[in-house]
Amino acid sequence: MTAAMQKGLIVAVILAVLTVAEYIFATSVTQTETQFIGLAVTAIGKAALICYYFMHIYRLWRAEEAH
Amino acid sequence: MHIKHLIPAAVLWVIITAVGELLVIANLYPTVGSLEADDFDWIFRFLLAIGVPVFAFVIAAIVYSMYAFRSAKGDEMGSTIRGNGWFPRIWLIVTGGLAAFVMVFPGLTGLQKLQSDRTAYGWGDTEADVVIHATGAQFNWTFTFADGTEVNIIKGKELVLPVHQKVRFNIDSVDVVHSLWIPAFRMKIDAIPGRTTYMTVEPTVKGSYAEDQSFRVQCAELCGLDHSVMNFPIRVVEKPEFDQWLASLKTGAK
Amino acid sequence: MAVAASAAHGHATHNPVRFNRLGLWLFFFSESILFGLLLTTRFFLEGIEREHVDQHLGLAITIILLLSSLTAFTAETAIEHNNQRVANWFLMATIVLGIIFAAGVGFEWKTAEFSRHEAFGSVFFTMTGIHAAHVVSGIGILFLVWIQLKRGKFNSKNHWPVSGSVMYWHFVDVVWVFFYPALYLVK
Amino acid sequence: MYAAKSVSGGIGLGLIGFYLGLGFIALLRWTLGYPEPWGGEINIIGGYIFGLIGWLMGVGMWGIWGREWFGQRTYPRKAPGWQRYFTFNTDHKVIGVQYTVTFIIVFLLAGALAMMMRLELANSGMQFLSHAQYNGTMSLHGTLMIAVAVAAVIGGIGNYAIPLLIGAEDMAFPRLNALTFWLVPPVAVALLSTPFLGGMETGWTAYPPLSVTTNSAQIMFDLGIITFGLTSILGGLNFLVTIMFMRAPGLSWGRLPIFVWAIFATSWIALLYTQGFAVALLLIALDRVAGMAFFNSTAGGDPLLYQHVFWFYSHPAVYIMVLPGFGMALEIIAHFSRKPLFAYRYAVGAFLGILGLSGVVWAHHMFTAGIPNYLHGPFLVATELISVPTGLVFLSALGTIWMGKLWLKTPMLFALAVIFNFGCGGVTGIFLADVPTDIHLQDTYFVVAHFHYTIVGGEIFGLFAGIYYYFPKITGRMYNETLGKLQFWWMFIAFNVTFFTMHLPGVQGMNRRIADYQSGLDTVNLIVSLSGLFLGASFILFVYNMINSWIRGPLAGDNPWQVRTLEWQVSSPPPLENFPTPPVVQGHPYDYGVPGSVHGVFPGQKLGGVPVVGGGGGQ
Repeated sequence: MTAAMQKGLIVAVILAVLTVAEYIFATSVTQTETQFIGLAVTAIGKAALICYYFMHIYRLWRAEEAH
Repeated sequence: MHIKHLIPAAVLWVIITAVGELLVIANLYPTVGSLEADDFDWIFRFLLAIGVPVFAFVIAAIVYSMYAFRSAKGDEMGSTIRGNGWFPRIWLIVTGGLAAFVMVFPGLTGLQKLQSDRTAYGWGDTEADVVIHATGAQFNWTFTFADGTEVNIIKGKELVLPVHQKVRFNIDSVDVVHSLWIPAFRMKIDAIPGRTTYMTVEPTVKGSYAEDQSFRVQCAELCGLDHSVMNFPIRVVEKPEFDQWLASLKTGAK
Repeated sequence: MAVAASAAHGHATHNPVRFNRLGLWLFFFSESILFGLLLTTRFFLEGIEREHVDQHLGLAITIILLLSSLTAFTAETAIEHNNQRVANWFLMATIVLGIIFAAGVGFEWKTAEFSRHEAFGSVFFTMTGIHAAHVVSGIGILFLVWIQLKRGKFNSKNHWPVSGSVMYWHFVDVVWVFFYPALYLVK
Repeated sequence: MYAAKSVSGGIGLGLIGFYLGLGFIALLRWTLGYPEPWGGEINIIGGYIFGLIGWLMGVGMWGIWGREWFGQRTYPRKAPGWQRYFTFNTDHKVIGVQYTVTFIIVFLLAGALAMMMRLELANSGMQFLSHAQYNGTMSLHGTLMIAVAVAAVIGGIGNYAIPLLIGAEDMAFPRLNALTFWLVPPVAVALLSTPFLGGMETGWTAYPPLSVTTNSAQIMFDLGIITFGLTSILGGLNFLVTIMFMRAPGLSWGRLPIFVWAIFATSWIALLYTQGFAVALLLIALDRVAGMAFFNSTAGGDPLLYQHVFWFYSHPAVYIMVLPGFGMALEIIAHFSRKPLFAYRYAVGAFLGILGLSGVVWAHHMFTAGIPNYLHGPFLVATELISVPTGLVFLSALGTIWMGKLWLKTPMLFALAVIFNFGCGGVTGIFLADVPTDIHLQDTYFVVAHFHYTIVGGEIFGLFAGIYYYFPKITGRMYNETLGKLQFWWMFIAFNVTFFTMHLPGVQGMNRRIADYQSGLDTVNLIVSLSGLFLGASFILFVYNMINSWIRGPLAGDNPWQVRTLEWQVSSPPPLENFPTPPVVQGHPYDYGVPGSVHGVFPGQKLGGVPVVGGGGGQ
């Protein structure tokens, strides 16, 4: 298992924790606006994590590939 | 060097503008049948008066350049001005100012006048003297008055409205999207299944479809096969005559 | 000018992987408008209301899709390090998890308590359906890549098909990150 | 015969796929226990999708591309001569010509439909079409013309010229490029099949609930347009990667020819917004086929949802149509004025400004549609704002011809006409952007006149400018200048008489999309009809001139217009990978008359020991 794989595992764990937190948050909070905003912010955060660590969006503006 | 060309080009611009402004004077409009129609014609003329010089500027610049700067051979070079100096900024300020002006003056101010309720769907006052419920269907209109009297293609055959009275149409549709448009009143709004739109008009002249075709309710949103003939005649009369007509329709029904 | 054979001159700066990567991202931008409009449709018609859905099933398939993103990532990292054996296993795991996710959506469809003939049902079936179509196409692409991976076509120098299809898979996951709360959690 | 093999293969596999799809869905429905597994639009959808795949594979995509996905070797078909235009060819120049010719044919066809409409509308009462036939004709005219306007300049002239203009050997994804073209014929088949399914009733806007309840022509329209959207998105993607990554060394963003900037902005719009049309039509298809309730107000849907999603694409689509026209016009005006493009940075800013604003103005198409009143103000403001970047295009064009040396060849005349026509279209746009006037004018012939001025006047004139401009480069031969100028003046005058007059019935109460109107509008409609027919006739001259000159025209030479940009520094027609030696850019493309300036040089190429310097333009 390489360092890169470890990093991926950590990110995935964070994502899983966020997902479960999202679920608990949504089922426990009753005020709809708060709930909506909270869910939207979590979703954007999760998407950003995936885009950066899993999809390597930074490679777009890096000229040559780092292996 | 510019001056030599600027003066004749400007003269050309003025001439084309003068000819074009004749459009502002010309009466291009159908009968002015309501207060709203008066406003429309006025704003239309105002925008025409502003728009004509703008278009005339484009015409004058192109026509003059085609004449004065033409070159039969292809090997002569033009002047090397790049236009990165003050002129584009002036242009930006002028066009921006013009846009802002048109935006505010006939635009937002006119809108203010048309909309009394910010959250509803429609034009004009919410209060009115006569309230008519208009229902669009493929391919005819049904108008229901407050007392339940119905007017449609079989019954009544024409819609009679009182002059100088505020008439509010509450509009919906039973099948597809239609649009209720009365050219003489210059007002239109769509009839949509599932929500009620409205428009309030105040007729100012008497008239009827038989004499003037702009007195008609016309469907203005493509609604299928017979869309083009989905219209309904209107007659605008004095208030007593209107009351009489409404009453006669009622007795006729019984 | 003579028509010289020009294959030789080539443009040294042209890096096909770079082209492909930008192209794929642009495709994702375009697709996000598609999914964004579906989300907009959902909120336009239903506000922040929803009908009853199976919460446990929703959470379960969400976790499964997330897990498949991890396996896909691991497969890509492995092939970048020339480890074809690990890449092979993890790509296969991704495909299996993807199939489980698709089956979960199918089960959800079968047990749904609302019909497609009303607004929430329309929105729900359309959004999950379009997303599932992307999942299924992703499975197909991963499968084609997996076959070639098994044949040893890819290594640390040449692995764009793996990276590209894995990126697509992650994108499908990103879409679900937004669809899941919009369909299951919002109330 | 490569061409015959390609075309017959495509048609054959397409037909097989069609029936396979039809049967597959029927089988599926039968096993699931549906009554009447054969009937129904779902079968058509299945057949269309399978047929589409079959067509693409048969036409050559399998050998050139598909085999690769299964890890097998590909076999490119290298057809010689004219036959390459009928095969899955990856050369951008071939694809550009394929696009241009295809869309000229579609344009003429849709124009013939317009002639039918004008004949019907020459007088009140019904002439020779029924109401249903008129609606079908009108809808098909609109749809085909929208397709022409969206794809002709960007797909035709853009494909041909962009790689040449930026000094690249081809597009970034040549096979994808070929795919975008070969998706077009199925679109044409789908749209042209609609008259046989009862004819479209809804116009190209396809507003529900009518489009949900109408006949099955609608489903072919949906499928065709979704496919067409796909070509638009993939084409835009390809242009973006090409322009970002394949510019010749030295060709910085500040030196990019203005047409490339226009295509760059257009490509972003096509890439991002086209999904809106796809979503809108997908929802309609689902309402039709699966009985969903998106637009069914009795089950919680809302017809206005469609209009929002639809115009979210279709307003930006207007800029997909006119921006390439603007770019073509500015490009030609600069070259034929022999003068640097006036306020280059502002023109670029104009394109990017329009790109930025295009997504926030859509609801001005819905001012009378019953949207909540608080939406009118913001959309009015945003719409009026668009006139500022558009004004910068005029600044650039008018500033360039001022004090230039105007070489009034046919392309230049067409380019100037773009500016002229759009001047009129822009001014009438203000009447439609201001809500108080729009209430009356919405859905009348005023709108029809306005959008014909902007789209035909702004883009189709730009298309003709581009075709005349690149004709010598594409064919190596010169068109007949006299006939070209004759066609220009014929088309220009007939166009303006037709559509300027058309504003009048709109103001006076003639709504659009009608087969019949009030008898009071007879005279003005007769004028419009006569001059419209006159306009239609001008294209016969164009077709004659093009075909005749392609066969018999005099040789044009490499740079007949004495232009500085890169594409004119190679032979006419250019060799397979465009530049025998890669160009290096050293200066601005429009620096006419600036002493010592060069645009592109070809360092690798030696003629008698001296590096050949391109772009001496006019010397």
